[in-house]
Amino acid sequence: MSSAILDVQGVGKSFPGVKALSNVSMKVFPGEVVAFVGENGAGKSTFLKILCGDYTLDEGKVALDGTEVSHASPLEARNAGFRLVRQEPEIVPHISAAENIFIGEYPRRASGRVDHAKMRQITTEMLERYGFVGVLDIDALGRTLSPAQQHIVEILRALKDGVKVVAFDEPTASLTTEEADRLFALIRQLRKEGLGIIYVSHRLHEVMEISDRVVVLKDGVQTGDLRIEETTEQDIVNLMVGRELAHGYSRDEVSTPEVVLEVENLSSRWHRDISFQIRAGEIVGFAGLVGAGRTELAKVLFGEFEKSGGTVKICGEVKTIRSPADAIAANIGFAPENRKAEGLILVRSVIENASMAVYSALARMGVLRTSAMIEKVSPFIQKLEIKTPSLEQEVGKLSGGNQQKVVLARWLAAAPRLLILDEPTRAVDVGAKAEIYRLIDDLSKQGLAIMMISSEMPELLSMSDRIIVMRDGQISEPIEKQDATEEAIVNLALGTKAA
Amino acid sequence: MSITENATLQIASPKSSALKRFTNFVGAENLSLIIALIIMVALIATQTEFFFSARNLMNIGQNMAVVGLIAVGMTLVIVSAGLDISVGSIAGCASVVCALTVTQMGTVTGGVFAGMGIGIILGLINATIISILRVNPVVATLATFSAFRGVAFLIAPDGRPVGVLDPNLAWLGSGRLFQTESFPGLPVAFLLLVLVAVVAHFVMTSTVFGRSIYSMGGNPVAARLAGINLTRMRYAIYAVSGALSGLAGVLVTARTSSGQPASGTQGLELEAITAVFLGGALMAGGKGTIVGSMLAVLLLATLSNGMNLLGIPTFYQLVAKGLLLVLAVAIGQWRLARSEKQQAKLAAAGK
Amino acid sequence: MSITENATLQIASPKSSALKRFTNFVGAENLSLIIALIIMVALIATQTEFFFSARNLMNIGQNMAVVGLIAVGMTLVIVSAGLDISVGSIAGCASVVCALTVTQMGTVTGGVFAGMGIGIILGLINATIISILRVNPVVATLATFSAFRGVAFLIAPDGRPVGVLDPNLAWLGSGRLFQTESFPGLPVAFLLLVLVAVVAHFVMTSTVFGRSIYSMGGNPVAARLAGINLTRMRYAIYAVSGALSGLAGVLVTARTSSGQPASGTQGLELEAITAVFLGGALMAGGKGTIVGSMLAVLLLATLSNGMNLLGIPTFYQLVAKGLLLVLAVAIGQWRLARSEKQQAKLAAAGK
Amino acid sequence: DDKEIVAIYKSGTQQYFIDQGDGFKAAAEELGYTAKIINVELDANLAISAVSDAIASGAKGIGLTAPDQALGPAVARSADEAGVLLVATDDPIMKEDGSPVPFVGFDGVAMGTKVGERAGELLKESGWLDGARYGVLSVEVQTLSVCNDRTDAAKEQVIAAGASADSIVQVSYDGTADTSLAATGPVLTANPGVDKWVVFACNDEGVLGANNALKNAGFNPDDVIAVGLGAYEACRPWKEGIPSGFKAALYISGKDVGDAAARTLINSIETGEDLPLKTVANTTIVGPDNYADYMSCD
Ligand SMILES: Nc1ncnc2c1ncn2[C@@H]1O[C@H](COP(=O)(O)OP(=O)(O)OP(=O)(O)O)[C@@H](O)[C@H]1O
Ligand SMILES: Nc1ncnc2c1ncn2[C@@H]1O[C@H](COP(=O)(O)OP(=O)(O)OP(=O)(O)O)[C@@H](O)[C@H]1O
Ligand SMILES: O[C@@H]1[C@@H](O)[C@@H](O)CO[C@H]1O
Ligand SMILES: [Mg+2]
Ligand SMILES: [Mg+2]
Repeated sequence: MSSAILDVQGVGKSFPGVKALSNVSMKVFPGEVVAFVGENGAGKSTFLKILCGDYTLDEGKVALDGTEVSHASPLEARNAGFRLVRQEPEIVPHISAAENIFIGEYPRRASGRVDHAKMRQITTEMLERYGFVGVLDIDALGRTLSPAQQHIVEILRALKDGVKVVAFDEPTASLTTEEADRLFALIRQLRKEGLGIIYVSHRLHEVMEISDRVVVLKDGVQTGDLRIEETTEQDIVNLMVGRELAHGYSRDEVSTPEVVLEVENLSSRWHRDISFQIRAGEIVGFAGLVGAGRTELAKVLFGEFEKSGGTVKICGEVKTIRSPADAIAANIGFAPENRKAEGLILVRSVIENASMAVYSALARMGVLRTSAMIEKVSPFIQKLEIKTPSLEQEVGKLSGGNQQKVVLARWLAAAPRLLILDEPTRAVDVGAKAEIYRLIDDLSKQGLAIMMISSEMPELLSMSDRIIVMRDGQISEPIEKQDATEEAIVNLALGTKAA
Repeated sequence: MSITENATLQIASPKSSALKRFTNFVGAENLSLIIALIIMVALIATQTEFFFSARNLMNIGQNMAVVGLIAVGMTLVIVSAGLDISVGSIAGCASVVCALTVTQMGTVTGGVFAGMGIGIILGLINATIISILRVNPVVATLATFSAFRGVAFLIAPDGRPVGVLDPNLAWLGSGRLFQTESFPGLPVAFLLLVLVAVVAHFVMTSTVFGRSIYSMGGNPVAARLAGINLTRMRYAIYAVSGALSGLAGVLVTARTSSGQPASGTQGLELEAITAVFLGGALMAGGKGTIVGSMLAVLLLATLSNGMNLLGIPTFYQLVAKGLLLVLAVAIGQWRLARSEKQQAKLAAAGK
Repeated sequence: MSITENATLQIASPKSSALKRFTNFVGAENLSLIIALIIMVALIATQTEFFFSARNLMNIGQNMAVVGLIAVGMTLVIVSAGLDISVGSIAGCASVVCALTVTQMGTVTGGVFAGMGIGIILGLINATIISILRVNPVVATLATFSAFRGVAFLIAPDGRPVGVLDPNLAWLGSGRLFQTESFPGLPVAFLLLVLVAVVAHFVMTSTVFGRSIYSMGGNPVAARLAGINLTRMRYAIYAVSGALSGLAGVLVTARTSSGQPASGTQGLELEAITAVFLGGALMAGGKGTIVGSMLAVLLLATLSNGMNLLGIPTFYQLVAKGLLLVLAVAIGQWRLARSEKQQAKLAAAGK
Repeated sequence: DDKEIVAIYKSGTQQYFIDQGDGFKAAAEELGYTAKIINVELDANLAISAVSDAIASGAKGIGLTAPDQALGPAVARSADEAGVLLVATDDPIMKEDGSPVPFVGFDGVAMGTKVGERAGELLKESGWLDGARYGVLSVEVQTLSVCNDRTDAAKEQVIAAGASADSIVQVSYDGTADTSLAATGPVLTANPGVDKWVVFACNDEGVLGANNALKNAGFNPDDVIAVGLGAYEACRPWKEGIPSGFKAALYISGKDVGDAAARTLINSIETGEDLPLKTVANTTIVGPDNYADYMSCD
């Protein structure tokens, strides 16, 4: 076997109040996919950010292709051949997708001018080469890109010339199954091209499917480095969490006859003639491909987007909902999928972010006591095991998964009649996922109606009482739990006839 | 292990030391302002024995009232990720309106309310331009900065300052309370500022309205999706800024015994904006405190007082002010970097 | 709208009509400025026959040069998500330095370079305070706004304006080129602005430096991770802003035949900032064009010229300026909302 | 139309210049001309623009109070080139060759001299010179050369009247009452030995602010000899009969200066005669007893 393309020795890193990594060592060989797993806040992103020169390491050393790199700056790391596809894509809003891919390294003409034509040409070639044809309009402005499209931009940015090792930080979190499959094909292609690949994910079945080796982190400490053939998902979970976890989640049906949400002939810029109901205690799953319009439907119901026709009834009463404030007044809650842009106030504290939606409920004559806020939300923060040095910590400084949990804590604490969850477990680790399912289940038992949009098939299948599939702004007939299979859903989503 | 327990522990422990409680109240970030203030006061006091005279301290308090009131409102605006460049012009309008009300109707209370009232109206106009016409706050208030100044002159008969010699009004600007033989008393204008600042501090830290300002400033989309009505918030915030600018205008009238359409209310916007940013607010919004802004106002007022005490010529005053601003923020940055490094080291050592 | 789109659009459809190409060049968002300009010109021209006289048009060109130069630099700064409040004070220093160089060494070229040189040095000081001391751009340049003004007075002997009667220097400020019997010629100062603006437009749209400014302003993290050295960028950007403010100061000296420490360079910061935001830039950075800023400068210069021609009293001028600002931006927003609605309708009609 | 003249003022929002503009307009209209007023708010660069705008608008004559006397050559050149008549009002300016631009008004040095003379007289009369602990507050806009002219001249006169140079304390403000008030306070604190003050400034606003600071510091009006410059603030307590520090003020009739400037310009336009080099307008030192003879107070 050839020598390691990436060799990390004894890396350590601390933040105020947190020792994020201690003495982590790993190697990646050319043509190898190494998975990197661990609970939320275990230190995965920190490790990758050190490799790409974003953070400086406190101790240890890193060698790429046999030469030690100081990783003093992102530029050095890039030039040395290390590339990171970040958990949260960093997109420049007012320039084109193509330009977003080339920032920092524009192709130039002899005159020194930026060669826009060449940039578009290379982009188009890369889209073809990596199988993204038709998914990305290369002239669209950065700010108009969907999460999936943003991810593609990040990927292409990483794969531009000189790449030796590429790390994917939870790349499938914002992708549907179909998109994910495409990504796996890409990773296999890169493996064939002899790159070293690091793959971070909470989806252990993906890890089993795609990787050659798996490195496990727990609280910043390495707890395992195993060949994939020699391990099982359960082994990995043990190393991550330090205990056994029940596999999957099953819930009893609790729905009652009381209809909480009744949508009749709803249409909008994205939707045509949508009608469905959700009863108290019922969880209705929404499946579909990217662009099917699920998120938009949630936002129309929540008053963030305008509807052009139809009625919405909450508990039998017709509600005019023109803004999120109206929706909340009508007892609707909505945890959005894009936590950074829509969910969180990154510069504010955990406690503020978690209690934002219940401010009015907690206040007496407009006055809000911190103690009341803590009392209300800290149970959820504890149940969700949100890892933070204190309740006053800025949410932006938490790990990705913990940020997601803060958004959930907010809406779990609010306990509205109808709760809309858009990709609730995105980027959440296996242990916490089970906990989130239990909390959602509890809420439904308390009589909440839950609309759960998810691209994770197992989650949809195990949690939903009924599943509605969306395609092109329209919905399918609900599939009852007992009839729901992965195949049936995929067929409806793609518009192919069920067998 | 979930670290959450520490957090609850922290908040649960009520027996923190007085020093710690002070630091908490002031906010770690603002300590650098206090350090800068102490250094500066030490420098001034070694040069002149008069600095610490009761009269001089009262003087500082009195002189900071006008900018201070505006800086309170500006804090709300900037935390909400807005900006209000029209504050000085609003003060100008209010100064004239107050003077006209007092001279023509003979009522000082009426004058105060009229001044604040016009401030609120102009603030609501700002909010309307921003919300309804969707003009960004900088352009909107640059526009009204100009327009309201024009209006101030148009309200004043022939565009002239309106003299008011009412002693009750003058008391507001230069009166003292609790005056005794040995104690020169506390300036009314200063007490007014303290009162307003305390209320604003309470509002910002402990009310739904205040907390929502932080939310909307930090991420307007997330705030809206959490049920905050951004338009209504904006109306309220700019109305508060307008009311306080109006009150500042009333004080200008009281201090100068004339309604000043422009003189005396010019340049207030830059002064207040300086104070709020110096006090730790972020340009992007979501951060900033009343305590920080007030410390910054105090710092600036003390600097200017000290330099006048020492008879430093204007040109050097300008340079010194620039140096102080840089110094105060740089100390803060340096402390922040150092404390983060230390805390990280502690964490590395295993706390 | 970002020029990238225009650039790509141009590449995509080379056979677009002249009108379309014009729209592309100007940028859809800036059309509203042109509409506002046309409305305003129409209003003025019906009131006075002098507006369209060659002399008056030249006049407008000449009068916009000082603010225009500063607005070019400010565009770079604001697009990079910074702010430079010290521009007027830099111009003041440069004006004095230029005047002293010309009077004492007798060299006009030397004076121009000395003015720009001091501008660059002061710009680099701004960048250092922002990058090394980590002071946010608003506070940093509010500080140097004060400090540099002080320095300007300290450089000037006795703090007084320095007279310079050099005809070559005067030519820069009020000379004409291509003058004929029937044509009054093009003002040198205006041509200088056009030259600078064209170069800056090219830099912003077609060079790595310019494109990197959009990246760092739009998303500093993305830019840094892509290997853009933000510190070095900041030095370059503030140096350019300093150099152009310096050149503006030189023009002030040339126009007024005196080195002006403050009067003549005061208030330029607000005027330039107004122009850049009116030209479509975002407070958050990442957006803004030279074309937009220059249109805005033209709009403001035309307004002020027109009102002077018509003899509109100051007070009304202030109000009119405010209204124009709101109107110009509101037209843009209204057009944007309308076009978005239309697109939505199209999308709804059939994907 | 052909019959137009323009006045450009350095600080057109100040009451004094509002008056001047009114005088200028009234005289022009009386003589069948139209007049326009342009304010340049202490900005030398804008002043240059304003002059060229005025020329472009077809004006036949321009009256200018320059924000800065150094502007003289530049302004005179443009006016000459365009064949437009130019008079300097209030602050004299020179052409490139050093010859004066025709002037209407009362120049800064002369104003300061009159203020200083009157302050000196009052100081002598007060008897403070015989051993009282007095001081002189010179409230200055140090960044404006035209203001320095006034306060420098006033200081000279007060010294000539017998005040010691040590007794003079400089206070810097920006031309507004509020900054004068804020800046004077600490100066009083820093001079605790002084119990009587003579005050003058660049304008009435400056004196007003200092008076308020003195009042705040507990000084009795009898212990203050303040001489205003402009008289528009000074006259207010006089009119109300309220005791104040203002003992006298230099009244410069803005109206008269404006009126004279317009008449001089129009006369030369009509007759083609040269402008008179110097037209001195009505200025006089007034006090509580006689101000009403010269001015209305509002
Ligand atoms: N900039 C920062 N400042 C302070 N603490 C930080 C910062 N970045 C990360 N941390 C802390 O370091 C720890 C490790 O975080 P990291 O983001 O590496 O976790 P992760 O393994 O990627 O988790 P996830 O699966 O949730 O993304 C967490 O406790 C986090 O709060
Ligand atoms: N064909 C497409 N390919 C990629 N993105 C698309 C496409 N069509 C629309 N989009 C954008 O993708 C984003 C996600 O689409 P949408 O929210 O409608 O899908 P969804 O069903 O909620 O899927 P998910 O949330 O799982 O991505 C939207 O912002 C939309 O503008
Ligand atoms: O500016 C001054 C004004 O304040 C008045 O005092 C008269 O002269 C003017 O030049
Ligand atoms: Mg992570
Ligand atoms: Mg979605």
